[in-house]
Amino acid sequence: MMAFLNFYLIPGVVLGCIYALGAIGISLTFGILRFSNFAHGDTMTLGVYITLSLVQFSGLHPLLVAPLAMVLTTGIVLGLDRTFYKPFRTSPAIMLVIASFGLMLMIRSVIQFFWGVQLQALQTGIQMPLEALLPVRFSENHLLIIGATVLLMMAVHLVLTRTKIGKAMRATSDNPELAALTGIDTEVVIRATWAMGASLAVAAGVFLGLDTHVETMMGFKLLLPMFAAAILGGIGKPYGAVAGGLVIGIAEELSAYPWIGTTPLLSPGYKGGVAFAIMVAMLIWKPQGLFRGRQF
Amino acid sequence: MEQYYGYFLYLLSLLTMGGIYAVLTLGLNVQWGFTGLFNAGIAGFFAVGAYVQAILTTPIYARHLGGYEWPIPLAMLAAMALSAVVGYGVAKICIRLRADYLAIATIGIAEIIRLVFKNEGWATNGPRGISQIPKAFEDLPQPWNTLAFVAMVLAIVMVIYLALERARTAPWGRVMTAIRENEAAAAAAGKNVERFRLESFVIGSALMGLGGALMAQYLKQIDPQVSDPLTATFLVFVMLIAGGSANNKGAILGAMLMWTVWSATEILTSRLPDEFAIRSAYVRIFLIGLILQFILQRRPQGILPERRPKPHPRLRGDRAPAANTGSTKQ
Amino acid sequence: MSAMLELDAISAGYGETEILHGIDLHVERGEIVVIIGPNGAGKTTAMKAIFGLLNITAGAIRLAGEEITNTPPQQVVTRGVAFVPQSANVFVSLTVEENLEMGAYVSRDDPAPRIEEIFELFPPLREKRRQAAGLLSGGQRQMVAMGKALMLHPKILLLDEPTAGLSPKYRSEIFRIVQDINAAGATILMVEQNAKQALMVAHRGYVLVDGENRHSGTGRALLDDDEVARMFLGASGGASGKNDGNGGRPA
Amino acid sequence: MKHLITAAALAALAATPAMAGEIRVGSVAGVTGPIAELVAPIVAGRNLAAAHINANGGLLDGDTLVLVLADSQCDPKAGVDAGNKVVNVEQVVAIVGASCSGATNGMVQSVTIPAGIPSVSDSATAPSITDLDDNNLVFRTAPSDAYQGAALAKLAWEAGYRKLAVTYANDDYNAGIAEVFVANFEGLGGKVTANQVHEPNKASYRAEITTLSGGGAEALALFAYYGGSGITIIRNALETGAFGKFMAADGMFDVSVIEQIGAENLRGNLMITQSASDPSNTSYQLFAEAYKSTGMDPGAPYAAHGYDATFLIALAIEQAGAADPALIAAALPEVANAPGEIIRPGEWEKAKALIAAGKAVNYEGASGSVDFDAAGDVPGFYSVNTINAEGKFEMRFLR
Repeated sequence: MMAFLNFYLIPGVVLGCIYALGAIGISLTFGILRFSNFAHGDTMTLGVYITLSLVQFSGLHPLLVAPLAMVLTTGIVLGLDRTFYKPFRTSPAIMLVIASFGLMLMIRSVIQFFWGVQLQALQTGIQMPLEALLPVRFSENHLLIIGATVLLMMAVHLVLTRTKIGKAMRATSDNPELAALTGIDTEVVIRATWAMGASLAVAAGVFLGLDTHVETMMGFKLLLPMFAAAILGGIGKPYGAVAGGLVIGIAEELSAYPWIGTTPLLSPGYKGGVAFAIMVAMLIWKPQGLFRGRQF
Repeated sequence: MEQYYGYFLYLLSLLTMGGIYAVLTLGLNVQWGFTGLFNAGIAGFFAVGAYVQAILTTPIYARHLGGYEWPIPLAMLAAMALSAVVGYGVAKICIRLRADYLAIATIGIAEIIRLVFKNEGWATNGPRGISQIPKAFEDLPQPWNTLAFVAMVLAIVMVIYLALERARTAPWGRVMTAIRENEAAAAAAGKNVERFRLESFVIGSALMGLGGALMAQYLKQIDPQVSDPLTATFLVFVMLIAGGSANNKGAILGAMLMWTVWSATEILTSRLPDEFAIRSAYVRIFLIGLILQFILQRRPQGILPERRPKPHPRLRGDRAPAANTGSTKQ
Repeated sequence: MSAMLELDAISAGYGETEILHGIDLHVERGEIVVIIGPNGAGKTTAMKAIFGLLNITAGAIRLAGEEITNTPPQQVVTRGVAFVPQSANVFVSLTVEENLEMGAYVSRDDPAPRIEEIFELFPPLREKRRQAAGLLSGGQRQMVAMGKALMLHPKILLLDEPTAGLSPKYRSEIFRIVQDINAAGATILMVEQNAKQALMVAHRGYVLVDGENRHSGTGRALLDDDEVARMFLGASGGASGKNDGNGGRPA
Repeated sequence: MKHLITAAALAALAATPAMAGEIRVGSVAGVTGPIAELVAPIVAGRNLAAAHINANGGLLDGDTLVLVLADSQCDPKAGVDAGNKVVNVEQVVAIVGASCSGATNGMVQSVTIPAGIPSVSDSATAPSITDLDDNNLVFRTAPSDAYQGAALAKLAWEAGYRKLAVTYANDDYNAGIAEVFVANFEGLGGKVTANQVHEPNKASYRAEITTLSGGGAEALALFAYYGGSGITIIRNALETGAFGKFMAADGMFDVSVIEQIGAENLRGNLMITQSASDPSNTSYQLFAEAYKSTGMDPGAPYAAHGYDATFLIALAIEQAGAADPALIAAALPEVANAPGEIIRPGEWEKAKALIAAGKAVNYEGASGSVDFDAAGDVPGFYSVNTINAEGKFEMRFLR
């Protein structure tokens, strides 16, 4: 039982937190700008590399410099929005999807060009579980990741429910045409969406970097599970994305649990398929997602 | 002289790869261009075709299924057929999903297909893939074998083109356009929208399988990396959009042109100074992204925009009021 | 003094298809004006044209004397026009209160006092203020939509078929509300399918057919007009849309 | 659109044929794609060899050896395309590459064998390359991984391990080597308590590790690329306490393993075999000394093989006396194998003089003695690396 908690459930939750933070941005972009942003994963990578440079420059803990990285990444993303997405505001979604695809290639090659492809680390060494909590095995980083995720979620919740712009974001995600008729300034909402999505993606990336390492494909590798989480939670539903991320993170880890006998239920070679299988099943049987997101 | 012969051979290789991609873009054009089905799982159907071709034609090898040694054309038909069957299965469960949802579902399915090919090593040799795949005309002396293969690929592209052009202007194609433009009106005109969409998806999938079968021959080696979504799905979309979606000529042109850009940019970037030796590869990917953005912004309808067939007479009357959504309540 | 809203020979449409071919229309301060007409006559299109949602190719629109032709929706809202579309006119996942707040998006003032006033106008909404608008009944949603539109004391309120799809009970309720808010000072332009009831509450009405003015007059006069009665108030309103141009204008 | 076409045409024209005094060799590598981080040091090894040759008299009558880089992306499609470009547009006379086995298989079968261009791969280790009907055109300085799995199994047995858990990343390289390792270890009498594939590039492997640790294994045999999943697995295994000891093959050989996990956690607990020659061997030392100028670690996987492959092609051109692919292919085994005077990395001037004098040479490379057998393969030579008191890899040659 302890093994289940320590080696399957807790890692699943940590992974789920990372997916969840990343998926919020995808879900919001999907809801408000109405396209699947393929560049989201590489935005995450960019934020992590900016954090890495700040860490190397300042010598501070990655979580301390991450807010600055969020701001810088947001700035870059806003610039990219202006140049590459704005011309397509009224075009069919496919144009934006393809533009984001092009941007994905561009961001990644810029990262590879300037930072190189070698593996890097935000933090070296390994972290043993905290003595005080044994037999539950939580390492310091995992507590930090889960704690910071909870804080960020609360911040997101407050922004979305307590601020005018947050409510406008939810309104626009609900019904963009009506939002325009109501006088909501869509461009402001779009900027806020990019800012929130990019910042959370940077946070997710930094957490992933703390838990593993930093490399140029890290965000891209997370892209499809994040999509899956966004779909699972319901498009345009930030809370849904959080739930979706957790479900997918935990499901991936639990798929390798020896539920029957002593061998993993599913060969770990298929681990990456778990997210997709959940996603496809969801789309077919409950396309509005867990949280009744917008249906197309 | 030698070097011009080399350029000629390179040109043939561009035509071959461009031609194989044209088969894929034409397949996608049936789904996306004509019917508006956002299939983002091209890689999956492509992989099915490629693996069927490989398994059916390779000589016996201990590490994967094989030893059937089918004749190449027969294997190609089988590749198309099996891709069509998989396409039917996927369409059966996903076809009613709209735009982006269909895209994401099909991406997921394509990734699952890739994982199956990667993990079921007894059949596919897992990540190491299948080697020594027979290629049509390879016994001819050089350069005739290359020429014959190019000719075969281009002939296949031509046949598909002619068939699709016929279909496009035939009632079937006009119904497809009507469905894409206004599903409600098409349904109101008594068309079984779901069945038409299903047909279109299956035909497109079969063509993607054929593309895979050709690719397997041309490369003589396939492994799960061949169906990498970057080069087997997204690139195909880029080609179709650049060429002009819903225009069959555009699909072919887009495939040829974008493949040339994809491939030939390297000739440029490999000339960069030494200190950029490795980094030039990243510059190249950057350039490809930039060219794509350029085309999108300057030529959003593609190089060859859609030419509309005349609307289906039975649908024409219903279209005008339906376009005026909101003002009428049906 | 100029009319609150004036459409002067407006031609407009979607893309290349022109739907309105030179519409004239005016709404005076404090009036309820209703537009009726068969399916596809361009009623909603006229509303959208006022709101800057489609391209006007000829003519001019003036709001209290100032031209607002082809002004983007956000500025139209700021200038004091509110639009309640026929369907999907509330933010379903926002609460009633948040919907109302969004109605005041363009204003910097605290919306709370005005929200209370709206609750006075639509009492059933008060107890549902924290409920998601998507969970309300059709009539209550319509109230939210209108309340949202009234948040900024608009100079003119555009209502697109406010009673569509509602039960007869709610329909009458909505018409009563329309009269109430008019009595409270709002100028209203609405499109309606329920021509008879609409004309009864309206001060004046316009009949549009095929994107052109066909009749106009006071609500009473139109109700009494034989031609109008035959077209819209008889057994089959929509089916008579085929009626061609020689149907006779009022003499 | 016209601009694009013009640009492409200009690109083609820019690729002028080899200028006088220039001999081109293709350098095909997976520069972008899934193992980009492994490829960079290999390409540096190739470039270093070319620099040595050009600085010491060049090829034949003072011609410059130009390495033309092309990206195989670790994908057969790109491998074939890259092969087509270097062979037909750049008119290379031989090729080093193309990194991954799949890309190499595609490139040689579809392009270079039909075109009669010899290729020497410095990192493709799949046994299927041995089986190709290659007209003696396909060589490699990287040993087929059939050898390394066996070497590591023997090492494990000699180190006293009797029960091991095995996990491998699901890619062409690691799956192959794991298979050989398991067969050999069981052949020696060892017990494999669990043998499990894993999908690379996941953020956590704690679940997999827990399942693997169930059978009471003494250590974990880990076949993975360090960047793909290797480092994460070691980290997770240490953090969960599931395994304390690890054995790995050369996909894991990189200083970042030490940097990221920490030497103190790995000292005495990690053994990595690597395809390399005796580090006390003069050839390796010569190479390692020179390679430091690149700023990278000379021990990086297959960096030495990249150097050797390039140097061998240059020797073969010299031996052939002309930039002619067929002659180069024929000369490759001659310069690589005995008999002949020993040539080591960097000794280009000496080799050039000997060949000019009509004497036989035998290249003893940085990665081993690189003697090609009939299939163009080299026998495997391996070293084992452990972590020393200074937190650095310490190499011991396996005899």
